[in-house]
Amino acid sequence: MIPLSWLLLLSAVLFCIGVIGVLVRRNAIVIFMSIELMLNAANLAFVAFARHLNSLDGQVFVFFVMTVAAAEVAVGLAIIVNLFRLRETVFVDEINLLKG
Amino acid sequence: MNGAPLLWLVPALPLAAVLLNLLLGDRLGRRGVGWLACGAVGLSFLWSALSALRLAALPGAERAIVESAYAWMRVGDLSVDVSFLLDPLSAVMILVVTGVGFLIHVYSTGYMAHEPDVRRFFLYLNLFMFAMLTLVLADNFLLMFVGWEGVGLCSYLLIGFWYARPAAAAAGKKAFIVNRIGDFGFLLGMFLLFAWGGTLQFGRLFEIAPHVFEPGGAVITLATLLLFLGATGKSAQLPLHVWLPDAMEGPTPVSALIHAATMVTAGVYMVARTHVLFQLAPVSLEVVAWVGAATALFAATIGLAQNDIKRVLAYSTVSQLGYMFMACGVGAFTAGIFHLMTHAFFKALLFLGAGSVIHAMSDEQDLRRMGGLAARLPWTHGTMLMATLAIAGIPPFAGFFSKDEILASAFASGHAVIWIMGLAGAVLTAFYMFRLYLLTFRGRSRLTPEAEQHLHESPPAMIVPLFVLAVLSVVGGLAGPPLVEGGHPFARWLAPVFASGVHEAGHGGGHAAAPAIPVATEWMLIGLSVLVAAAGIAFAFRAYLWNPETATRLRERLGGVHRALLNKYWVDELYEWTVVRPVYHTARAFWRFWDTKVVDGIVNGVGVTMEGVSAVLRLFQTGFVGTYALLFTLGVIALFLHFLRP
Amino acid sequence: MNGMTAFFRDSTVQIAFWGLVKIVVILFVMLGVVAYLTFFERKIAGHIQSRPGPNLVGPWGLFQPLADILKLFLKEEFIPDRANKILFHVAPILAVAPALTSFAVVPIGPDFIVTDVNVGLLVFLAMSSLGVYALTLAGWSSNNKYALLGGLRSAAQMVSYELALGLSTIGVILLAGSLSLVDIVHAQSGAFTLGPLALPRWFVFTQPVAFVIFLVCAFAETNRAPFDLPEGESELVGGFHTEYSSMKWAMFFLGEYMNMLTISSITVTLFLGGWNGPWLPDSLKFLWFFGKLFALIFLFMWVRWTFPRLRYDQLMAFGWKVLLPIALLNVLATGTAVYWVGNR
Amino acid sequence: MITVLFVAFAAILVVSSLLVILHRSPVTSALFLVLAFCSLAAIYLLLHAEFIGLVQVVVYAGAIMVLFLFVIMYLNLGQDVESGATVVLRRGLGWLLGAALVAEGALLLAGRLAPGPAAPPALAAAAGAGNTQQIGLLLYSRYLFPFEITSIILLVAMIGVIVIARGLREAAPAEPAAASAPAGAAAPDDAPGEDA
Repeated sequence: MIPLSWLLLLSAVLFCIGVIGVLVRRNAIVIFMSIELMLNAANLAFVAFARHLNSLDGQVFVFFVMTVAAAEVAVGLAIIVNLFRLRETVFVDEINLLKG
Repeated sequence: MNGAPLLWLVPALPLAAVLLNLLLGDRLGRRGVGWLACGAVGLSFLWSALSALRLAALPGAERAIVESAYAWMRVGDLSVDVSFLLDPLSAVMILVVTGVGFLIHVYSTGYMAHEPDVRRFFLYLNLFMFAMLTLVLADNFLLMFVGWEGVGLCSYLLIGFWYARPAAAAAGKKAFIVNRIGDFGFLLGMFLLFAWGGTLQFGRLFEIAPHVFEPGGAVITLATLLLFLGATGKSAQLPLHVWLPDAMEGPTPVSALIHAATMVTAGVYMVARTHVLFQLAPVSLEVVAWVGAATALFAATIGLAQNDIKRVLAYSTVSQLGYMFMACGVGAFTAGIFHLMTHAFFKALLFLGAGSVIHAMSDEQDLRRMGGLAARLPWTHGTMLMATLAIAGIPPFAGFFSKDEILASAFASGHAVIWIMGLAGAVLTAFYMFRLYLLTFRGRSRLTPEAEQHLHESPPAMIVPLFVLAVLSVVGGLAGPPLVEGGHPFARWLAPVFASGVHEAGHGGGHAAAPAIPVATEWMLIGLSVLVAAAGIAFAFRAYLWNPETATRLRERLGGVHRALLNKYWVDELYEWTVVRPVYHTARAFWRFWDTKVVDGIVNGVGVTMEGVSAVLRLFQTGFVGTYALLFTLGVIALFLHFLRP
Repeated sequence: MNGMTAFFRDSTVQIAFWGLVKIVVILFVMLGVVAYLTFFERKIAGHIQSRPGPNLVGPWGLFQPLADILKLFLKEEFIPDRANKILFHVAPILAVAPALTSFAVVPIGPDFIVTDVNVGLLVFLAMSSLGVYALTLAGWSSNNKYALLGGLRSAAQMVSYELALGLSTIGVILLAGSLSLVDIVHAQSGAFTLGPLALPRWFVFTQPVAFVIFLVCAFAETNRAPFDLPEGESELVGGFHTEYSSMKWAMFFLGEYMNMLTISSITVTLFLGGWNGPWLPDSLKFLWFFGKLFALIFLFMWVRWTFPRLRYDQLMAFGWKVLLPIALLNVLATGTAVYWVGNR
Repeated sequence: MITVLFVAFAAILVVSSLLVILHRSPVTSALFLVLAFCSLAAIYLLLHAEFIGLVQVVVYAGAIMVLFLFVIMYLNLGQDVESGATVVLRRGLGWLLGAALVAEGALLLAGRLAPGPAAPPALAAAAGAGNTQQIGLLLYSRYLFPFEITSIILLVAMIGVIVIARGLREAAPAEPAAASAPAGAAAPDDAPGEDA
């Protein structure tokens, strides 16, 4: 039986790695991947608690998260592809169409 | 009495016509919209008749059908339904409104035949019917007020129907604004009643009224006076009568329907509807009576000197409405409603006749350029003669009975002065009405040649309604002959409504069904009123037919008076100087200073500040996702720190 | 020392140990089988094309596979310039590993199975979905346009057909009421008997549509004719393994046959009653399994050498517009049927 | 034993996810992400969440990451050039903040974490073997509405992706490079991402 705190620590670390990825990378696709990492960190926490409390609701939530993540990835990647077609780049620091 | 009464159909039918007209008016074409409008109102009339029969089938005591269409609003302890009340009073009203309305709709198809925008005309007309029926059938003050404002709006729209004419537009605005004053009173009265009574539903309010308001108390008096202010606005009584004569700028059918037969009587109806409250406040009743009498006399005098055929009729309308209020004031609500009905018949007829004349003379309205039309317009002449006799109060025409009843009840209620004023008004009425008749149809023609050219009798679409109305104004009065033991049929029909009032009536049983005067006296009164009417007529004949120079001599002898009458006692000018100008100038001053400087200043100031702030803030709006992510993370870290606080 | 014994007493350790043993056994068996599958294929191809096929090396050319393996070992290893070295090496391994892994959950005999996970079918689906990477990466890393196109094509094709594949299995899952392959096999034991003639309770009879869909998808998943566009010689030279040679190429070859083997055995398990069959004691029931397996594999080869290749757009249209809707409808029908029967 | 496995997988997970954000080449990052997901799936298995674990492999490794790889290959992205003052600055800041977050998280876990009540044994059985069925029951009973909503989200996403992919082609027809074979290959594989 793995102690809950380990799992949560692991999930926290994973999440922070995702955050750092979002912060330091300029490639939109890699940033996207980092976001997936964060989502999975959340999933891990869900599963850990589901295990700890012996209730499956956590796993159900993970299921939902995965589904939504799939949809999100599909749309996001489609947008990135279009962006590349239009601007010839996937580097987020070369795209500031929303500059105030 | 099988099934639901479906009262809501009565106002709904014209509304449906309005919607249809809006949706596919273009497809229907000129004739189509006419048929649509007439059909809707006709059906509505049939349904009203049916409902009235159902009502009549009930035993007298419970002759009141309340039908709630749906719950309109439930706000705190205010709960208002869209519910309709059909009792003998509203039955009479819807019959008059839809009946006369139907005839006038038919008439309009002929009269507006050459009007390009006939669709809009019928749209407004049907909308008016809807609003008026809502007003009449309403079961609570709020719904009644909706109808009240609705008819006001329609009147505005229809007076200004020819909005291209400055006069028409101005008249429309005048009517609207003057009515606002009245409606203001109505609203305040309504609030007052709700504040004390806790409900706006007529039945409940009248039930609890004697308990919550002490009779003759300040509250009820104030409330009723405010309501009466609304009535004066709508029914063009002193001092708010000024809008009605100008309203004659509208198309003649509109004048007939709105400004003679139906809308202007809404005030009278409202007073009658709330008679329970008024009888709790004798002071208000007195005020009503005096205002009515004063208006009757005042308007009659003005009517003497007007030269515009429609204006004469307008002032006569004002004065007749005065009679109705007079009746209500002396507690003879039955007489008031009775006169309302008969007046609706003959005054609508008069206006339609005048319209027919104007139509025939291609939009000539000045009496001085008419004359001798009797031969050329036989139908119009005949029917208008009936109406004139009716309004003059010659038996057995309708006007005689109702007016006589009013005078009798005024006398019976012991208001001698009011009674005398009424008699005087009767003389004047007879005089100026016959003046109008003679100047129009008799004597030698004073027409302009080109008017002579295309002088023509109106089409049947206009004549038939005239005929029907003529019949009505002849026999209409027989519903309420005097000297009937236990009250005449009309009184007995209305008895369930006003019965409640009779007992609580401040002064002895003031209604005409059983005058508290001996028969001999009543015979004397009848004779007297016939006499004065005859006198007025005779003088009119003398002055305008047999030796016309009488009139001119008269004019010269009391020129000041004549000028005063001709200028309507300069009331408009008075208002112009006392009310309109000051208001206008203050408003102008406020606009110059307050609006442009303060209000706009604040608005622009806000705008400028925003510009400045955003100019700073947009520096953070780099458009780079990375920056946002950084800031976002900073925020999260701060949040965590907050949680880490020991 | 003491700790050591404790360690070996640990139940999980024991499980792991025996698991390893089984794995090794099955691994070698399968690899041997695969080696000879190549031989069979060439023989069958030869007979279909009315020629003898390999028949020189050893009796009836039985040693041909060994010769081939030897040749492949001795061939020169060639890695194209500016290829992504690591991935270039990793890809072939990825081609074989998932297929082998899937075998862990295939019940060969009544208790002849590496491990019976309660989600065995999901394991298989997961592994087959991982198979994509091998081809994609091979295509990408070898820095060659034909290879890239082949890789992309294969990936798209496999991803598309996995859907129909997974959906077609749902019918079976509904009937068996479990994801464990063992349970599924047990659910197919017995027979519908109608007087003298008896029909085994195989899901191929209760789920014919699903069976057909699964089979078609199996062809696509294994990139075999008529769905072998990723390596369509005529248009893409060798497809994703254009640049591969010697043992790496052999790995891909191995992987293809391994996949074929795996998916056939899964087909047998899902639709053909697994090791169910008459006359044999439980200890020998696995013979039934192998019999059905080879019948299927023969079908694979037969199809390959008789059918022409589809066009790419036809392939995609077929997968998305035909197989997927049919599979969905099948799921719907099965579901309603199960519900109806269950409520009676 | 389980603990040993867990530590091993956790190590793989952390290292590979670190490599995801460190490696210059997107393809490599993607592959390491796949590895990370697989080890995460293994951890799920260790936590007796078999269904979730394998769905994790099917959905993330089998569909989502394939999609990533596709896009990367289709856009033919090589090594990211990461140079220039801004990049360095952002990197420094990023690591700083990240470190701060990790520290805070650790502190929170150390200080505030009160492990909830231990498992009632009765539930332990249900949560253990064959939890696929339980999850199914939950999905179709208590979480029916979210389930439906999720399906609607998927539908919307599918339509949205198709619209995005189509709209541009009509908007800018003069793109033979984009609309050629790779595009043809990329067109249908937008979909599996959603359906997985």
